[in-house]
Amino acid sequence: MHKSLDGLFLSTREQIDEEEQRIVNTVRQWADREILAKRLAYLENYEHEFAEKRRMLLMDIGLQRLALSEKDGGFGWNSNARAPGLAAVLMEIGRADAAIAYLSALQFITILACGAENTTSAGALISGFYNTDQPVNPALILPGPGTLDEQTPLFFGRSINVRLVHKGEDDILIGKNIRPTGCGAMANHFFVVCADSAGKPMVTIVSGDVKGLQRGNTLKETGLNACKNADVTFNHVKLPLEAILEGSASVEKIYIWLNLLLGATSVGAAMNFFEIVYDWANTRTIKGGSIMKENPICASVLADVAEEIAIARFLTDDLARLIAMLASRHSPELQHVYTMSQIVGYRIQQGTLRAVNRGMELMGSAGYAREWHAEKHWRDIKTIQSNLCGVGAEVPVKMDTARFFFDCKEIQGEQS
Amino acid sequence: MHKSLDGLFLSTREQIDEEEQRIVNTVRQWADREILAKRLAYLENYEHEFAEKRRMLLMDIGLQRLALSEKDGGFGWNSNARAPGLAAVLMEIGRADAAIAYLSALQFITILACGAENTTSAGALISGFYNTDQPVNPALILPGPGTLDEQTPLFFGRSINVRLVHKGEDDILIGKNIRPTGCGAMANHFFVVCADSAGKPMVTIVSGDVKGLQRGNTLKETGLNACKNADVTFNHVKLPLEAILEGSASVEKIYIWLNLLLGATSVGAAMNFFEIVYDWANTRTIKGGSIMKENPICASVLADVAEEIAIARFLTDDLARLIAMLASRHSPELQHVYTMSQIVGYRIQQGTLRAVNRGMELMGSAGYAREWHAEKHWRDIKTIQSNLCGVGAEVPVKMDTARFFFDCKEIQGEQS
Amino acid sequence: MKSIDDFSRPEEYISAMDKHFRSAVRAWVDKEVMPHRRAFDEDWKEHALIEPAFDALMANKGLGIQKALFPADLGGWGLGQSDYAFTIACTLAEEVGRADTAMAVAFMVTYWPLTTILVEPHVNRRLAAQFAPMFCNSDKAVFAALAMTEPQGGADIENMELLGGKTIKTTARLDGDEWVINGHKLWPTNTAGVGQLFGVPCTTRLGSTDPDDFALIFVPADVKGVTQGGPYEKAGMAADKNGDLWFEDVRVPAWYRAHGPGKDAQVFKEIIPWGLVGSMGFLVGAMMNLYEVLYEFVSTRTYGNRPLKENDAIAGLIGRIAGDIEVCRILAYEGARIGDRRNRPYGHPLYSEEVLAKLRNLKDFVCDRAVENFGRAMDVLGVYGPDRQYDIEKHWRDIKIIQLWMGGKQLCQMEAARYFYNCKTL
Amino acid sequence: MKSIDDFSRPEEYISAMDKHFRSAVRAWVDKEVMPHRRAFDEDWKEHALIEPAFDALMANKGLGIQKALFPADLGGWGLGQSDYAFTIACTLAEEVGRADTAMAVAFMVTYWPLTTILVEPHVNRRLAAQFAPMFCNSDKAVFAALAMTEPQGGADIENMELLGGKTIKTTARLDGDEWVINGHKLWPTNTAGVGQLFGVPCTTRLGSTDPDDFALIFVPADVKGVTQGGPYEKAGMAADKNGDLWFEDVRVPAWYRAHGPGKDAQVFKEIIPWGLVGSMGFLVGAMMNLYEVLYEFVSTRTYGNRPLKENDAIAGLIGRIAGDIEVCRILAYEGARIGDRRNRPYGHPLYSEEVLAKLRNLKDFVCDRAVENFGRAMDVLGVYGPDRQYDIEKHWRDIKIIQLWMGGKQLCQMEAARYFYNCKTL
Repeated sequence: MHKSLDGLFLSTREQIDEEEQRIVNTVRQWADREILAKRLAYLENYEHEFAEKRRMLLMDIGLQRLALSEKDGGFGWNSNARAPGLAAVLMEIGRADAAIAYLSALQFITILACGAENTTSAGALISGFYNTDQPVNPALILPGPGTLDEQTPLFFGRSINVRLVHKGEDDILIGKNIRPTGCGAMANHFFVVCADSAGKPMVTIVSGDVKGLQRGNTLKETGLNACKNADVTFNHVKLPLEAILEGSASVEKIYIWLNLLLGATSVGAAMNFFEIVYDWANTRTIKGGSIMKENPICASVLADVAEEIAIARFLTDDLARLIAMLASRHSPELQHVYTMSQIVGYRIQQGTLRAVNRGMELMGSAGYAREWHAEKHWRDIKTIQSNLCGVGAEVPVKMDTARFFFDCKEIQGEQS
Repeated sequence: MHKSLDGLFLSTREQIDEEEQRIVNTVRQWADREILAKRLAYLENYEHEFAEKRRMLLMDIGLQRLALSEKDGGFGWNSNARAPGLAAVLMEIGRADAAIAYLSALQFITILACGAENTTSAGALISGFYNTDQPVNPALILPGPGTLDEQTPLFFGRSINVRLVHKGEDDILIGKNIRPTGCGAMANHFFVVCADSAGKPMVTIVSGDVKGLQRGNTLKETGLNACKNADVTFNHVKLPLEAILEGSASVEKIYIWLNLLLGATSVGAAMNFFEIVYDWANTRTIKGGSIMKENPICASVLADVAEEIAIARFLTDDLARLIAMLASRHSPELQHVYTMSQIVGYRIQQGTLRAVNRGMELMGSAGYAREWHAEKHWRDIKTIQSNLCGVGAEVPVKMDTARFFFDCKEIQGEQS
Repeated sequence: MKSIDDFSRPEEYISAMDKHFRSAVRAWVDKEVMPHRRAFDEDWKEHALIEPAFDALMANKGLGIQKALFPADLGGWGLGQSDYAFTIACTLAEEVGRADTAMAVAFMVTYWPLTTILVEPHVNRRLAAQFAPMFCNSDKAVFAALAMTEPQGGADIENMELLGGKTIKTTARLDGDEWVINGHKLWPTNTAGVGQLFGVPCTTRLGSTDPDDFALIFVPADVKGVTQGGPYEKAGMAADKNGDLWFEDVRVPAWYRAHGPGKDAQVFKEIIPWGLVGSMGFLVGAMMNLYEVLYEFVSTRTYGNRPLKENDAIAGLIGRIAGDIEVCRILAYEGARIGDRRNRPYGHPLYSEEVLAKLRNLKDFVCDRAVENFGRAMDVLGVYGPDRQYDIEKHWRDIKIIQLWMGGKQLCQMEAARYFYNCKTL
Repeated sequence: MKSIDDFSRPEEYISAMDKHFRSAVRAWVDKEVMPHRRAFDEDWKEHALIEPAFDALMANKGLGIQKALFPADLGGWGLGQSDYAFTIACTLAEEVGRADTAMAVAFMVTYWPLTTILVEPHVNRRLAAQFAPMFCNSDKAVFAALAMTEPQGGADIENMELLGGKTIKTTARLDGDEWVINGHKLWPTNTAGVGQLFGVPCTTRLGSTDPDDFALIFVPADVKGVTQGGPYEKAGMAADKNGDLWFEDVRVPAWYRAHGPGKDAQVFKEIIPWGLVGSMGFLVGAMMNLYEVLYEFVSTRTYGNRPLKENDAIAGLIGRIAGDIEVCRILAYEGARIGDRRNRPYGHPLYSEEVLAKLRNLKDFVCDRAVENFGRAMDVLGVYGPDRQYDIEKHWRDIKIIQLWMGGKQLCQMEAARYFYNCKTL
């Protein structure tokens, strides 16, 4: 595609400053040169290439330190005000490979969730993990599906499957066969939503090498294939005190960032899909001669692709703006931003996936063949979407929405 | 409903200044006191009440002069930068009665389209129409459906059914049985998109009492029942020179404002529908006892209502922001804003109508009975949506979208 | 495609009588309804235009179709005995619904309470003989109504599966050889002065969930203590009058009860399938008319100076609308067939969870398609969409309530889900 | 609901053989496929695991079902003569598709080119006798393929209605009593080394739209000049190998042409209905399996500490999924019946615009529901949705291409719209 994506997908980007724009541009160059320009080679030797290019991004360009505070040697993008910048960066990474963006998003979330709490102890612990010249692989353990045989504490209806118990002096994590969000099989640390004895949700940080942490077999999954995931069991894992984040709102904040940053990731992947479809529609002929894009029904499908991406990008910017407004003079309440982030986060995934599903309709078997790369975006976005749902498709988000807008009290089970 | 809508439907409203907020508040008071508080009385004697309350808004509060320049005795909201303020005001009016908002939106558009052109002559002509103590009823003649028996000049595929021809010294308008957008049966002036002999689209202003202007029978329509519409025929209507707006982009600008201001109108109507559903869901019981909002499937329908409105409001703000950016240092090109306005305008109508359709599912026959007012919002929004489509549902917008994003050349017929 | 009759139906299910009924009703529609229906909306209060049209369809001076369910020896046509009763009902609903779904529901609801006493295997000869003259010997349209909804908890009455009539507030007390009925009903079709006979679900013991305490009792409108309020003003459905209905110490003979303890609850469950199949028929008929109007519009109006239907994108959009009509018609008749299989070895009784849930699902599906497609069609007409002259906006207003009645969408969803997933607590 | 077999079908259309076929194939599925299918994705290149499973279904040492269409006197089962051929095809597609739609398409595409010479009224005895031994006397699965798509303009070949074969670049030249074939085909199911017999649509005159110049010629894979490329790597459908297929001066006897000028174009049109009904069967089968997996998940996993299915909102969502399966199954068998009516007085021939357009519409509809519902189901499973162990994500990847093949969604839309609105220029 010969034209600039920025010229096509307007973001109301007056909110991004020069420094942020510089980094966005750097990442785009990396994406174009290192991955998109050699896409076939990249896919043929995917796992190795993924590791190589990701290292280049995280280490050489230094993005692993983007969300670290300056005193920790980072770029200092660790405030709510950086939401637009972080989203913009993830769009660029996602455009190259959603799997790399996915892991970066999880990195940022773990750092921001600590930083935003100003719990220096947890902050120090987390930045310790990132004080390395190796790519860090994070994984989240979020509330999700429960099982019949066990009543669990709930985070707005979602089961918190990890318990934090006190044994004598020690804080101990207990949880069995839990499905992480992220790369459980290769994670250096886990960011775990657990519940204390009172059922109160809290967040703890667990190093990947602690005693009692067991990992199951590596899973075969639809997409994000380079992010190896596996179930984990916390068999009486002993935690240092600083591993426990204070602040009841920390779980809400994780979801707020998750919705923004995974949204940006999918928008980025969808934008590259747009580029693929653009070239396809401008070169393929149908009906024995006319160029595809000049056929009205194909054009209307193309319009759906562009429309869904453009809207998803608007909504991503809106959410980033809301987050940036937190603690400003217009600051909305956290529950409000949480609710909107769930709504918008779901809509973004739905919209970007629809864009890809529609575009594939025009690409026929090429949309389905590995070599065209289109199907990778399809699988990656779908994997992000399902993970973000957690369980029960959009229903948990609908319940959050109804609770906030209509003051429902009983629809999410016994709250702790 | 006991809570404030602003607390629920966040707009990223840092963009609205104090003066704008003051007027928004005044209009909300008018809506609450004059219409919503006495809704049954308002509906029982609708045509008379509509005229009364509208006069109060336009004359006593002075909103008819909102978009007039200060030198013309107006509030001076006649620049792109006022887009957020104008949208906010129309949401408040639409919340009370979409029909009143609809006519105000058309007023603003006719004024802004002239003002934005800085064609003092046309500007003077239009402000002349508004230099009155009577409510002004505007109507637009937009490109739309063509007929088999006549090839017409096109505005991106839509037929321009009015021709501007030169006879000797005179500029003459010709067009037969054309369906206006607005209140053709009672219009004081028409804002007419016509084509010159070369087929070039342009905009002219026609007074409602000129010779050769004929109106058909008043139509029975789905909603906006107070806005009496009728087909019009321009039987060699002679135009003064200043009645012709210069500037090729004037048609695009009309659509940009139309999408924003009618979008805001529908969002306003939908917000009042939200209030109705809120009260319903908090008082009605189902399944022999439980409160409706506490039933999860009803809650998920309620969530759809809130979600669609919240997203529509976000998109309205996004579009307002884009328009305000025109001619700023970040100014996007006009075709871009035009395209996004068509996409967003269509999405807003679709979303608000879905909100109402879903909410009605929970209200059963009450949603269908006149006395509950819900069905009025449903009919009004639907009427706005179909009018905004013009012809062919969303296809003309899809073709605009494909043309902009994929550089299609042939999908909208022979362009002039 | 040559005509609306080319939309698919399961040919093997269609009765021999179908052609005859269809052509007779269509002739009536084209003569008595089509030319006037645009004016019906203004006639919602008086029915000055609407009543004569009904007479020509239902009464003896016209087609006399209101007698159809009664046994032949009582002056009816004996359709209550037919193995094709549901399929024919679907055909009638379709043909009348094509013109005006409000007329269709007003007309067919007259059969509704009567199905419980006139359709095999539940024929109540004594009641049949009692009411036959009223419907079979009249030169005026005679309407019946089923008075279900009550002020509290709207759809609870239709929710028998779950509530077993627990919330019914209308009481029937046996006093000697008479029922004494007290209660307040809302919204029944054919009230507000229209109905001459009411089927009234009552409870013989307030708050009971015992099926034996559920009673379906027939009440002629002219009995002392029956009061009908004025018609509600609605978004549409002008030919269907709805109002409040009060019963104050209303006395009717004991044998006016449909069948008796237990059986009444069963036949009441059995009316639901009739209502669901009828609803689908109404919607398919309305959509067939939608197709007729749309066909004309997209063939004569243009975009890009070419007929709308010759633009591939618009063709795709209107093609989906026609395709949905095709789909919905297949489903409506399959649903009717599920009803007509009630006496077959491979069929299921009308009161079975299987029949109720499957028809709830199909009705919910067809409703969604109809609401969606009428909305799309109005947008295809664009500035002409909201114009009464184009006949689509009236259908759009009318059919929405078909989605809302009989417990509405969510009750359909719950009954279907309960069946498909064996849910216990929905 | 007791089992997946309770999803509605038009009972009156089901053949007596249905029960037998279904139970035999389901037994094979449960033994040979279900335990191994998760591993099939990795076997896309070798088919080391997949081939033995096919042998047990198709070859004589197994069910021997690959001979089904051949006349009994040639060693087949004579299904080509059955009035229920389409309905049975739908059943087979459903049962195999339930386990793995890729296996289903690979298996059933073997019948596809053969329908043109084995199904009444188009039986070509000489070719039938020629190819019968190949399929009827084998202990290994034998696959056939229909080589349609060419490098230029993907779906043009399926677009016979519009293009009449104008764009076909594969040529057939009669040289003495032999056809000489040259051309390059892409993507046929059962290529990349799998296929042993190809049905090859060619033109006898480049650029011609005259149906007489369209030739459908059978080419055994082992003839000199036939080259098959390696299998493409795809998002899914591992059990269905697709590759490039080259014909360089390939010579076959003149009588290997299906029927001859004109007739070939007709029978080629007639293969489309088979493909469309098969596609619907695959999807319905896959969705029935979706229901089985989903049922288990929503019954054992919780939200708010209650089973997912007992949450009314989730019940509504999964109820719609089950309801769509019910709807799609009804439509698939109605579509099959439209095919089986081909010889009935009230039916239409397979090549008629009516049959093609109606089946295109139904297939398009069912595809959309399937794509939608598998996506929703993955979200219901949430973090487990993308996990191969739950068997839904594989279906999700597999079935997408069913929407894309045979000309894809937009061709379906255009053919349907052309029929419903009598469009002239689409």
